[in-house]
Amino acid sequence: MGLDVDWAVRWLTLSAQAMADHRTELIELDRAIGDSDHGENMDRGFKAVLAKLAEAPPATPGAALKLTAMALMSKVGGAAGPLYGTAFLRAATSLGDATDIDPEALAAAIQAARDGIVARGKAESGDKTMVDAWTPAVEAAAAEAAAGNGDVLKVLHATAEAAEAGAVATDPLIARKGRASYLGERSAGHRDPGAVSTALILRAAAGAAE
Amino acid sequence: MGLDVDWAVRWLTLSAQAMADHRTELIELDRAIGDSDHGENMDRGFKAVLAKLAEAPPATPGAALKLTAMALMSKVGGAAGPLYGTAFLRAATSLGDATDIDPEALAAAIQAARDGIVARGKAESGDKTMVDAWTPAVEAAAAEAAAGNGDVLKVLHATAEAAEAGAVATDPLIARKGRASYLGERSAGHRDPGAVSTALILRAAAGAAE
Amino acid sequence: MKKLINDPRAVVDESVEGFGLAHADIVTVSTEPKFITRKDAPVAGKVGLVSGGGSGHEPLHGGFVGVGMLDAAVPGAVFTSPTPDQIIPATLAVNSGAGVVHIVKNYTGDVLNFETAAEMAEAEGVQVRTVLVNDDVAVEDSLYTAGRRGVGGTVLVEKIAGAAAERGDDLDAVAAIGDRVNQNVRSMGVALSACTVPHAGVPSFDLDEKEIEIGIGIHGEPGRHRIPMENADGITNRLLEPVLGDLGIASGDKVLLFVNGMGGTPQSELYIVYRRAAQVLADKGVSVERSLVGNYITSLEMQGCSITVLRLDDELTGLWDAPVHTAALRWGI
Amino acid sequence: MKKLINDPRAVVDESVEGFGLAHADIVTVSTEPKFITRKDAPVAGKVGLVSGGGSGHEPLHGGFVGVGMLDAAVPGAVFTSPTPDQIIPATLAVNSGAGVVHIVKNYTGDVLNFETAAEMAEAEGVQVRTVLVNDDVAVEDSLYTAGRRGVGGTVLVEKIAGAAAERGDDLDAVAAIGDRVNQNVRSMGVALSACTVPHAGVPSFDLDEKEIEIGIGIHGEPGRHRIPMENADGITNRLLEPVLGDLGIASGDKVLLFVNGMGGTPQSELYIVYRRAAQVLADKGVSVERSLVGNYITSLEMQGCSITVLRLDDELTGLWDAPVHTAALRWGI
Ligand SMILES: Nc1ncnc2c1ncn2[C@@H]1O[C@H](COP(=O)(O)OP(=O)(O)O)[C@@H](O)[C@H]1O
Ligand SMILES: Nc1ncnc2c1ncn2[C@@H]1O[C@H](COP(=O)(O)OP(=O)(O)O)[C@@H](O)[C@H]1O
Ligand SMILES: [Mg+2]
Ligand SMILES: [Mg+2]
Ligand SMILES: [Mg+2]
Ligand SMILES: [Mg+2]
Repeated sequence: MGLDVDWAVRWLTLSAQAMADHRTELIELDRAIGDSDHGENMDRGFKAVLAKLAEAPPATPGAALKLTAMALMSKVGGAAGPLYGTAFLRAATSLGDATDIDPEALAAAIQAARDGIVARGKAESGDKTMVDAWTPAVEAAAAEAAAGNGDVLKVLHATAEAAEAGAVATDPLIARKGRASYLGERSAGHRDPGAVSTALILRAAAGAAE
Repeated sequence: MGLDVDWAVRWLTLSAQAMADHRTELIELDRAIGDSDHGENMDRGFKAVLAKLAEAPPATPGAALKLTAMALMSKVGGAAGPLYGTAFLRAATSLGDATDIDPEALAAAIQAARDGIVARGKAESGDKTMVDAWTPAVEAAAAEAAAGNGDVLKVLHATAEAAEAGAVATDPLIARKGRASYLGERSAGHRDPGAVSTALILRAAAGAAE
Repeated sequence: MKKLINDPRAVVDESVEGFGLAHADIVTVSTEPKFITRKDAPVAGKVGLVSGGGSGHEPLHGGFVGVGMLDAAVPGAVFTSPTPDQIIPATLAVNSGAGVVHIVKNYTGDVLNFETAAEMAEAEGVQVRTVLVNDDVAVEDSLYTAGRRGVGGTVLVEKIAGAAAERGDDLDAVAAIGDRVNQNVRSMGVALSACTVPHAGVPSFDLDEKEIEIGIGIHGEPGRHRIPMENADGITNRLLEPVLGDLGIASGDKVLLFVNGMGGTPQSELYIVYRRAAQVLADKGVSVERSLVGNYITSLEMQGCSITVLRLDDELTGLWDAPVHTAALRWGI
Repeated sequence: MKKLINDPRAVVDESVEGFGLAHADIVTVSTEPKFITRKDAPVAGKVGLVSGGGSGHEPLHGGFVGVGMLDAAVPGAVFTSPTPDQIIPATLAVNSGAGVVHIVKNYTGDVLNFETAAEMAEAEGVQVRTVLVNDDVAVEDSLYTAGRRGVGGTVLVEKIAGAAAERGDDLDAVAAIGDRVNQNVRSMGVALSACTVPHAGVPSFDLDEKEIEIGIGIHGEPGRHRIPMENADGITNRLLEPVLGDLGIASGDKVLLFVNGMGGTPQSELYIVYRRAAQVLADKGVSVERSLVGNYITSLEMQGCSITVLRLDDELTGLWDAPVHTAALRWGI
């Protein structure tokens, strides 16, 4: 069994919940190497997603992600707004009109999301950004999908775990993109807030499928 | 033996010393019910007095007090500047050209000083101002002088003690003049800084005669 | 105490020197004794306007020296009124023969020092009139106080009397306009934090995280009472009500609304206060004809604000609108 | 956290509303989506100027909307760049057909959001040029950073490009003037204390009584390094030297010297910094032709300052002097 629009709505709802629950933690992470707003921005953005979902329930997972892209783009602001906006838009395009997502389509959508972020933000792996959570997630999803057992839940779990590990792995890095790069070496020893929000969102995707 | 110009110069020097030593205490008192500057103002003013004394040593006690009046008037500012300026000017006028001051002349000069302060500042006894130190000092000086034993040191000691007691007695009062009056009932429970500086100056007068 | 200063005792000297360098097109600075005059002073035939007071309230008064406002400003030590030996030469320097108006905030020190200076300037042949500003409704004006303090209204008195002098009013007329502004203006302030006088080195009062001081002046002195922290709308109501009550503002009145920052409050917060004050006035049917929002009369880095309301008539409005060219207030030129 | 606010999440809405009420003679405020336009926008035949960024830097940018400067300002949440759905309608609203220049401070968020907006506005038929401001010498401009930040220089770019647009320069010419200012301006800042973002509720960094942050930006972020507290002259030297070095300022150069307060520093201290900076420049044979001192680009209530130096030529000086009528900068009108 694949992932349908109900999963997508559950995913976005759980993501919104995660942003609200981790708002302070994300602000605190951003305070250390940025400007103390990432938690507020993401919370505001996903609250707007919920409002849009309630206003006009989407018919397909792709439609749900497109609506999410638009809401994030218009409500988050900062660096994260356009980056997540592009990510969800590219994922939505990748899914097209499908009503039921299999492991391959899922892995392709995750890759499209990551590629969108890189296209917009020009960050490479190791620059201490959300890309450092997305890239291992893309790889894990691809590997799980290639294993060919057809289990989307397994793909989602592998993705979430990889993103979480990727976020943790940003700790020692010196930032080379985004606001943390202004700090130079002082950015080492702190976790990147965008990588953490990415892990939270991908964990919510797995939670929604359980 | 009366008081001569050397006594006057010693008095002003000791007063300057007292203002420097008690600068922080006077600032702290003024912080509680005023604007934290009384110690700084008096210290600055008496430093200017010392400079003037060094520049052109006065010939009589009256000349020393007149020079003091001018220096305080032009360097202290605030309420205390004109009030102490007037006090020393009136005392100087009262002493005239005398080179040697007896108890009666001393008591008269102290009274002239107090009357000058009242004429300028319009404060009455009990208004929680420097007048509450000066008035008991005037009375003590008059009483000691009237006793007729001719001892200026006794007059000075009585004066200083009365001023000190007067300063302490301002503690429970509610201010009705000066900056502390803006505080209304909140001014009670604090000692008036100007009454304390008055007591210090009058104590220095006694010290200079010992 | 962390401040951008060198020696705590050189703060006024160095700051005024920097001010003179930055605004050499508008002002001239005399250093010994210290006062600031309009570059083209004395202006022939014009009544001179002199104000002054303790430093630490910048841009008041030096920032208001220039065409259409003050002819001279006399800065004292921080929070300490200046001395006659500064005020007298400043008065003489701006006297063109038409006389000089002293604008004095009602504090014992300012009153006594300006009084002495006025006497001595008169003795030197200058006609002097004094406008006493006492607009602070936080202080009861009674026999049992030194009377109301001069606070935010001072800025408006200086601007409007300055415009009257600039258009050529004579000495009594300029003083009368100043008095009229004073009679029609009231203010009240709040502190969220204290300030630190450089020579004192410690905050001027202690306030905890949940308290504010209502009815403060501009010298870092504590206010009339201390209350638990409230939101901006609540605080605005508290400040505005006694101001309007005391002025007797009624529906149909026209006013100038001035929200002043105490030095350490962001402009964005001042506009939140302005918003509420404007709402209250609109609800009462009062027309806000002119506005001023910003740090104009401050207490060093204190956090907080004051609200000032001036009842306008056509003449006062016209004088407010008249051109002014000073470091801190400029329009029409 | 004690602030003159109601709801931390309503700070920008209420503050912009108050700003609109106080300056209704100069600006119009759109609330949904939020942006501020010059009252008479679009001005026929004139190139439109739009800037924007996170809030918390007031008076930037809203305070610079008006004749001779910006046509529109787009405020984001506190320290968060605005979104395309605000920037696009602001761009359309000020386009008279002559095209629109976006003045963008170089932060990833601002760049990405303005980039998207520019693309979409172009799709709606508006010609858009972007002037990127990146004057902060505290940040190395290298492959390993997001590049230099836009800080104090932004104010000067907005004023001078605004004057070019007002005199009738075409789209490319206005953008070229903006770029020229950016190429000739450098800044560096210091924080004596952190600021508190309302929605965060805690100071943006922790600094003890004896430390200062050198090389801060304007978002309450920590600086490049932390050093023990120094006096004003020492700090001024530290900020000015890299600014002058990077600009290659030499004897005989003419400059504009801008000492900017971060929001919580008294004006008197800014003038102490100005004094020292002016001395250093005089010693180097550099002529300070124009000055600006005050809170123009701030970080809420942060204590500290930045120093900005712009190399002037006759054209830039003339454009600086051209009339401007905004809430925060006004002369000649
Ligand atoms: N160029 C970039 N590419 C990818 N991600 C980036 C880039 N710049 C910033 N980010 C991400 O954005 C996060 C910060 O988002 P946020 O705090 O909301 O925006 P801002 O930095 O504008 O305040 C960072 O933690 C980082 O993960
Ligand atoms: N009207 C007055 N009459 C007599 N003494 C006064 C009067 N007003 C103030 N004072 C005295 O002046 C003192 C304050 O002096 P100071 O702090 O130097 O001046 P300021 O109040 O202007 O800051 C008070 O403590 C009080 O003793
Ligand atoms: Mg951030
Ligand atoms: Mg005092
Ligand atoms: Mg004082
Ligand atoms: Mg941000």
